[in-house]
Amino acid sequence: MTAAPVPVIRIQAEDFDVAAEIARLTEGNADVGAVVTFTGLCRDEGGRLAALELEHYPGMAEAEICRIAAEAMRRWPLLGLTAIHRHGMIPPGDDIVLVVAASTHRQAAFEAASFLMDFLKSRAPFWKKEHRADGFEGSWVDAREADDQAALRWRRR
Amino acid sequence: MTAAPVPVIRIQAEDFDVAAEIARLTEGNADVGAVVTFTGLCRDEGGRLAALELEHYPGMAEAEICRIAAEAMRRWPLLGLTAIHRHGMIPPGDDIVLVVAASTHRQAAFEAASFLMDFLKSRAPFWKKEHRADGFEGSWVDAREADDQAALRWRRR
Amino acid sequence: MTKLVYFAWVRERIGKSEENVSLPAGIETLADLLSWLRGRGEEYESALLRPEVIRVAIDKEHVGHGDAIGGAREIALFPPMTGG
Amino acid sequence: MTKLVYFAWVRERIGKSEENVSLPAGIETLADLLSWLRGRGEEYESALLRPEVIRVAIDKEHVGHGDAIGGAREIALFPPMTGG
Repeated sequence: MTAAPVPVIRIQAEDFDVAAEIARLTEGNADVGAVVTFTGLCRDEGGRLAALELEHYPGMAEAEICRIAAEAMRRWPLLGLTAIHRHGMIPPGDDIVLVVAASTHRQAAFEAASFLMDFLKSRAPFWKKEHRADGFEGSWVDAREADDQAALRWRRR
Repeated sequence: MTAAPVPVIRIQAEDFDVAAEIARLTEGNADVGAVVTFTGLCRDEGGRLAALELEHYPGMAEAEICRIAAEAMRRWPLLGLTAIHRHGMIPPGDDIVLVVAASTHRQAAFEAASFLMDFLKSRAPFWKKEHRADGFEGSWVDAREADDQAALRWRRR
Repeated sequence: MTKLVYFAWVRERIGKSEENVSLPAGIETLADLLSWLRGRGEEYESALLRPEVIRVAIDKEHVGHGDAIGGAREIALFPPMTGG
Repeated sequence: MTKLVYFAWVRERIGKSEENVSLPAGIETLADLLSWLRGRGEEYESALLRPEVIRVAIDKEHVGHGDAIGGAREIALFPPMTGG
């Protein structure tokens, strides 16, 4: 029916609208039977954090997420794929990242969204600095070993 | 911080609002770092379908989804879980089912949402009847072998 | 009296969505029930032609064909589910 | 001249976000570059103390420490990523 969809990738300071991003992938395409979204939010770590500051590498952030999205399009029969990552100062409870994957059946949408998040975590050039609620100097968030492991599991296929 | 959350289960004719359902699980809970949603939509099967009619077993539909949701709460450290399933006549492009899972880290939310959908497909008492665009009598949708297989994979753990 | 409820094509073929029946002595399992129902007429025979595909619930919980009917108040017969 | 760009705590420790450098002869791989940079002063030494944790990109693509610098226009040094 439709040509292979082009992933939508955005790096922005502003928040995003999950419902609008779902609608962008589903409206006018009655082949879509499944949409999976992932929203990553800023936690307050038990009240310890006042905000996370997200630094990124302009140009490379978009390019790297485009590469990951293109790989997801090759691996799964997707009808749409969107990734939006915010930068700047983000208070607890606010959105940080959104992934939306649309497909005919649910398995492809679930797997592609999970794949995109695993690789985004370990390969997209973003760094989080903690701003503490108690006013002391915060530190840069350490990379989680679990995130590298999560990306590795996709190599087994 | 909060007591173990009670899953929200609704069986309804009306459509649902994904953004509102996400907000219900995240607002006021800064422990939530990950939200996964699954939306199932009515496909038109290449223009063949005018609508799907969804029949359900009142009382058992809620009870069975509650049982599946309770099992998901036992298996994963969730901060919120919602399942909404529509019944009645649903035209192509319209929503049929919504699952929302919230947790601190993404793996639990992805797995719980996928688990809930797999078991909902094979155990929740709903049946789809096709209404054809060409006016001929439609038939009841056959259960997919793939859906039974999808539910079985969770037994391996 | 036991309430029987039917859904989807089981309901369509039997021609009703529910009925109350007095189960005769000797009907102990759900397999017994299905077999007895098939003898009640063409519409039941057509609905339950392949009993192995019929799913059963007692009082709104899934059960197997070999399970006992016990004190069931409501027994539901339906095809494999296709929700979601 | 080659443009070097730094991010996160690499940027903070070096004290600048970018600079243009003339790479001396003999600097062929990114490992060579890291080693040469460490000799440029305390701030570089502190940023690149454990070169094995430093990630490198050439012209906005990830590369390994053993890769050749070749005709790189922009080389980025940064810590492991923590986005998402």
